[in-house]
Amino acid sequence: MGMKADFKLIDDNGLRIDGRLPNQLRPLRMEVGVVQRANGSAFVEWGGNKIIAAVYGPREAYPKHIQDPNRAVIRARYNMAAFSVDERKRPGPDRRSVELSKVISEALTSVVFVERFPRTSIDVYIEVLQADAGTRVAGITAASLALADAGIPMRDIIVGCAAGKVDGVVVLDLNKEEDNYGEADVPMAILPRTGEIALLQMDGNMTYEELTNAMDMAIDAAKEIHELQVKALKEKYRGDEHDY
Amino acid sequence: MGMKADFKLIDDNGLRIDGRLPNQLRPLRMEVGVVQRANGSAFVEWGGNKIIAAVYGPREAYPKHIQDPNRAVIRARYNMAAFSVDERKRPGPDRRSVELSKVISEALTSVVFVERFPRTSIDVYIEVLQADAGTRVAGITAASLALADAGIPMRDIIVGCAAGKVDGVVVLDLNKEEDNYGEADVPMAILPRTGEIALLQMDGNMTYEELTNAMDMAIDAAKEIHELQVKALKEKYRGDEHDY
Amino acid sequence: MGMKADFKLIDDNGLRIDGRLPNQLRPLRMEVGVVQRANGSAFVEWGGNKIIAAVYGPREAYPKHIQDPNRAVIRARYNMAAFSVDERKRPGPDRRSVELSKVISEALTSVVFVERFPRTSIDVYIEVLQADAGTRVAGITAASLALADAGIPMRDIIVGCAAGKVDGVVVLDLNKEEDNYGEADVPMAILPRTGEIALLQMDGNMTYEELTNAMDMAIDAAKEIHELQVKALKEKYRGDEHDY
Amino acid sequence: MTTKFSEGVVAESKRTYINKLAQQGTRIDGRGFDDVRPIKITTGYIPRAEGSALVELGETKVLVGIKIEPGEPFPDTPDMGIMTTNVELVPLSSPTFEPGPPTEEAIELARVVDRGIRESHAINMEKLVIEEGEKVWVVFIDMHILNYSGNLFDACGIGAIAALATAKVPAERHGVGEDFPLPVEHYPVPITFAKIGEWIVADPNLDEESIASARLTVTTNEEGMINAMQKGLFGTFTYDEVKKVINRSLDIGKKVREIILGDINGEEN
Amino acid sequence: MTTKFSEGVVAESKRTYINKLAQQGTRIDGRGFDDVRPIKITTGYIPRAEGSALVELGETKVLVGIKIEPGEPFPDTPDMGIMTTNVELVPLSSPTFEPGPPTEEAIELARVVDRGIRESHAINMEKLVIEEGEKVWVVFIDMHILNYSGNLFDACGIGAIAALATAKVPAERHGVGEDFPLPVEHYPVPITFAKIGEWIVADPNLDEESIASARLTVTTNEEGMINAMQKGLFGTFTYDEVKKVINRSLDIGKKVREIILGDINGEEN
Amino acid sequence: MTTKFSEGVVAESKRTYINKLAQQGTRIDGRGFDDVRPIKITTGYIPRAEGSALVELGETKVLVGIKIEPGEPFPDTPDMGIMTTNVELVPLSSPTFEPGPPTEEAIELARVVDRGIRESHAINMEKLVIEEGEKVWVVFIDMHILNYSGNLFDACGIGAIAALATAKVPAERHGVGEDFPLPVEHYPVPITFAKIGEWIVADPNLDEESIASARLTVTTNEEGMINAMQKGLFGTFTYDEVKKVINRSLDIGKKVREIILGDINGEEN
Repeated sequence: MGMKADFKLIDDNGLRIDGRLPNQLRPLRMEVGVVQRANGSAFVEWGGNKIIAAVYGPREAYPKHIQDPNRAVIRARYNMAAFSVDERKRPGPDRRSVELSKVISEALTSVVFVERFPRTSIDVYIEVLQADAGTRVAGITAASLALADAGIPMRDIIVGCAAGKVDGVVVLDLNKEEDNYGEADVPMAILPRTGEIALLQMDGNMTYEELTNAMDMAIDAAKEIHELQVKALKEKYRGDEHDY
Repeated sequence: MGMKADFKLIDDNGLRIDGRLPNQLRPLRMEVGVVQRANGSAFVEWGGNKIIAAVYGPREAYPKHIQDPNRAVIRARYNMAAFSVDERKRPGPDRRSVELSKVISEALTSVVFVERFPRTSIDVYIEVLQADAGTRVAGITAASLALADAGIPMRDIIVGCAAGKVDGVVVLDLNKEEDNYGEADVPMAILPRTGEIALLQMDGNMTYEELTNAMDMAIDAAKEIHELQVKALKEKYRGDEHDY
Repeated sequence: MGMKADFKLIDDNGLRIDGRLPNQLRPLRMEVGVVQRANGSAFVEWGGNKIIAAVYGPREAYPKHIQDPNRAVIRARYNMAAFSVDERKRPGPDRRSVELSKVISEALTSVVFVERFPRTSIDVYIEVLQADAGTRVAGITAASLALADAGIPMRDIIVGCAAGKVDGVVVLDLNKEEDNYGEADVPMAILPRTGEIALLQMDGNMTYEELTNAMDMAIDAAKEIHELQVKALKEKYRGDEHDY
Repeated sequence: MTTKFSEGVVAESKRTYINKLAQQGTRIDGRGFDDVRPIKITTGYIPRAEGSALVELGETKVLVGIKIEPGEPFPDTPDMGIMTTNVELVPLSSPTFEPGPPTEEAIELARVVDRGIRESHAINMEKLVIEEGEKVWVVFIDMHILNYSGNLFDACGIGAIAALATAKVPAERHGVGEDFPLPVEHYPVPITFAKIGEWIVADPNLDEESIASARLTVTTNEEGMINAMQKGLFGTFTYDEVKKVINRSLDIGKKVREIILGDINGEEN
Repeated sequence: MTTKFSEGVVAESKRTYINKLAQQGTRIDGRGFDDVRPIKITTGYIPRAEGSALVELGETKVLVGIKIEPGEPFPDTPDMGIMTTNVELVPLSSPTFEPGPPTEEAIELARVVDRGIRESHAINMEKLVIEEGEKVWVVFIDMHILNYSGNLFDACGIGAIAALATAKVPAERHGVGEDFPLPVEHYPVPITFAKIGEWIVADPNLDEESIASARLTVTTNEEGMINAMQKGLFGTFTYDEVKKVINRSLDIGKKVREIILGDINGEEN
Repeated sequence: MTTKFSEGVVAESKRTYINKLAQQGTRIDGRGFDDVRPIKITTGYIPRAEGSALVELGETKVLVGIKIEPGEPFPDTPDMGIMTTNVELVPLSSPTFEPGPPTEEAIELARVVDRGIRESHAINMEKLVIEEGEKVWVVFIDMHILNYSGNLFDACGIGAIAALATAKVPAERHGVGEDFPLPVEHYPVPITFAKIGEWIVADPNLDEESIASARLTVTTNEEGMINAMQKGLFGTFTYDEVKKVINRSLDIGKKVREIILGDINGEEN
């Protein structure tokens, strides 16, 4: 947030640099079952983001000291490919990915019936192959699809979505330029059935009004995204060809 | 040791740059019971040093392979806060702190009745919040107070004290400038009851005479320091307010 | 491979810069039993290479999760001393030594009757004290001697040997300059009794003809090297003095 | 990845007790839902550092030290100073902290404090340039936990802004002009809430943290702007709860900011 | 040091079955001994990278991305660019891969691919100098495994050369002239063989790898030169077997190279 | 933190036996209390290094190599060379050493050797400046343990000074003048003592180390100055014992120094 742009992010017609309306999502495509070796997997292409998620488990948690006798431990690992960003990223976890892995793990735990699988781990791997802002919400959207694909019992399929503020305007689903030069970003993860909020972060500078407008926008969009999730799951089980 | 000073460390009256006599300690203040979560703790302010020590244990030693079936393992960890020195110190252990942790662990082990607590660890954490030369001896002085506060049975309360040589003069308890520009430093830890020596290091350039003079000085001062330890312990158990 | 030399590696008489013929080995000396604490050990001086290998085991494999219930695990560790090369090498494994440790471990496993020692490890430590090209094949030659010295049952004593190409000529046993400025290197490890190939790597640029010529050369030389191995083992068991 | 702030199994009876108190509108230490524990701030505690603050929030104790050193700017911001934030969950401060590299808890904590300060533009980074593109001031915020008794987010955030607000840039020592106060222009304050059963309380203590289902930190500044939020733990919030928490954080943050500014100014006089 | 490509105990019956098929000259997926699995190459899959190729080799899937950035040359080669090769065996791609620093398997894999490219002089490194001794182009080859179903050596090697061959040097973005295609002059292709009982098959799948006693990778280029070899696993080869494998790799490599070049050119049209 | 030099449980009978011998004024290998084991020094063992010494102290064997390379001086000592000291307790040399980063034992050992050399000003660091503030010689002392059979402190210390005293600064190779001998001006020698029951013996062997209660190393130079001391292990010394040990170390150090200087000069002739 907060670098200064020497160009306008919202034009005179109220349109964004990629031509979208403030409350419009970027193009979004999902596919389920893309990693054969995994118990479940999904691919999400969202704007310029290309993200793949895979689930292994429930399996015996290892190392043993992480086992919880009362529930499964969900370990999400958010990872960016070295070539996913403009300047090559050194492989391995950095502080940002450690934090994102933590909040995503917590959010996913809120919907899985973890108490049914004591002493196990459910490992959720999220690989960002190309990054274009909003990778964490795209990642959690893919991860929950992968959990569904793996047949993990859940009380809802989580949807990730972000909103924010650019050039003083509250907008949905920031792209890379908006993320770099905008004024605020509010990534969320929502349980579409109940509207509960499982992940919520924010950074920037917003009034209470702006912030709640942004959250309203993201919550609305979550329904739309959820429909695409359901469609992707149905497609797999209709046995369609995949072209990923 | 051994950088060259362009100023005198001992003036014409035989006084040191902070006005002390050669065999005079810096101001020294101790307080016990400053870390609520610990089993025992102590704070020592010694010249510009601010050091806090806390003890956890005896508790089951972890990881298991460090357990000794015949005795408790004492693990002291000497650590400097990033802001404790002039140039910011990167967090985490460096070679110096690893060595100091080792010799402090060994010295503390010499007084604790470790054979009474097989398979346990007694963890002693020493945090240097502000450093001003002599941190290891101040640290061990705080650590043994913390052990006493934790009720760990010991055959004596160890006292740390250093002496050395600056501008050719044997002096007690070097301060930071004396440590940087002086000619020798002899950190010691002493069992005040028996006079046994539990920690002894030295670096610099000293004759046998100078060295034994320095050790004499430190051993003498240990009695004085020990009295302050006893006073601090008594104060806590009188229920005094603390102002740390 | 492949840096450009501004000097000739093969002179007009077909001789190499150290005066050798294309199919001639560098001077080679071996000694067994040089590390008293080990179960078996050997020293190999080969050209400018000085390499020592020691074997510990079979012993209970640790950590436990590496244990194989059906066989011993052979763990070779190839390590270069910091001072073994022109520019000081940082201590600790680098990517090259990790790879070499792997291929050497695999090669040694092919001759040891590992199934006789389930749940154990046989640890083979190879220390390169001075490096002069061909360290991996000298190392494996020393390692198999050390295994023999340790009395580990094996179906053969492996021999390491390399050949390659310099200035367009296929040559045996490259030295450091030939390795730096030559066109190809083919390190091999051979079972002298059966001619089986247990280690084989190659890098450079060679025709099929050149490559097989090089391999022929190395296989021939392996017999000569093997005789030195046998001699070194016999010398130890005759109780000769060693002068390493 | 497995160290937890929450300290294992709290006797079920304690959970029941805390819930029962909550039904009656009160808490295990007698506070109301929006009451923060007593705050004591000692700035200048580490004279050797460029700025420092020892913060006590109830029994939670955090020492924040600021070091300021010259360094190279980032290539994409040649006209700005640099700020870096680090938390040490030293094992001295809790039986559950272990020695070693920063855990995910420590990293999250540092990053949330960092975002509050960075996004509120608390420090005017443009005033920290020594030579554009070549040399700028690097501000290190190091937070050392001395006793962990719940709610490190707020204790660290309070300590960080108090230490920054009283820090001096050591220009003289580095031969680049006269010392000057670090240009702090905003005062972000994080307030953390814990969801316990149906109730949401501010500034949870250790017992409350150990049974909380969800956590929400909201950082607001003196202009009433929201600068950072972070939700944690395995539970969820309703949207309505979130909105109420944001509003409460604005109110409580204001009170806490007054305490901080009072203590800072007290120090300066 | 202990993660293994081979996936533990394959039922003895599978081993027997694969051996029986081999006696009949065929394989568990119906291929002949020298048949490689279907290859599908999608270049340009990651537009943000300077070059990229998604390779499917049967069910094995590898994404190779090329980043090209300015950097300092090595002191002993001031007139050459730099190339660096890295494999991420991300745990997403197999139940046997674990998070963490590169395993010995990942390091071996990266180094074998690297040797093929480096020793064949696939990239003309002398054309990657920006300012001699000061600034050269650094080519990062990063291989991200997306599904591990046997024979990563060949999938990675194919992906690397396909990604390189379609990469552009981003000179404009860095203000040092116009973009130009990465100067790729040779097309090394690794072919990997597995020894199963008495038989040696090309491009082993996961089941075959799990029971193989020895492995041999041979990298050859379009001129019929051999550029790299790597033997692996606990078994041995006879010299005769090695010679035959090298010959077979020349033949198979030629066919695979045609597929690669076809796909690359297809992309370009 | 747990690797130990002492090798676990020595049969109680061995302890009894060593103590009984001590009462009679002798030791398990027949030495008197102040006798060091036979010392053999081979300097120049690694011609590729700038200096080297293979030291045998009884069965303990240490190879010390010196590398000397140009580097940047520390900002606070622009007019001095740099020295760095490192010990590798490679697992080759003992069943109790494990691969991995330096243990606390290795670090203590390196630092004690370092202090002896540094504090005696053995190397004239002011003669190691190439260009003040810009470029100085960095002296790397690397100690590689080849067989661990007790008392590494003395073996390493002896090897370090022998290797340094025969080292050459490779100025020519780096194009900064002619090679010259490393300016070594003092000869610090560490002597280590072990307390066994009531007795204190010099140069403990492996058996003695395994039952020692305390250890004291004293490094003295050719002028009779004391330059470094290090007490180790879980026992204590009386002040009287310490004073006697220092005196004994001056005597024994003198004899050992004569052996070192004899071997070095022997080498040079």
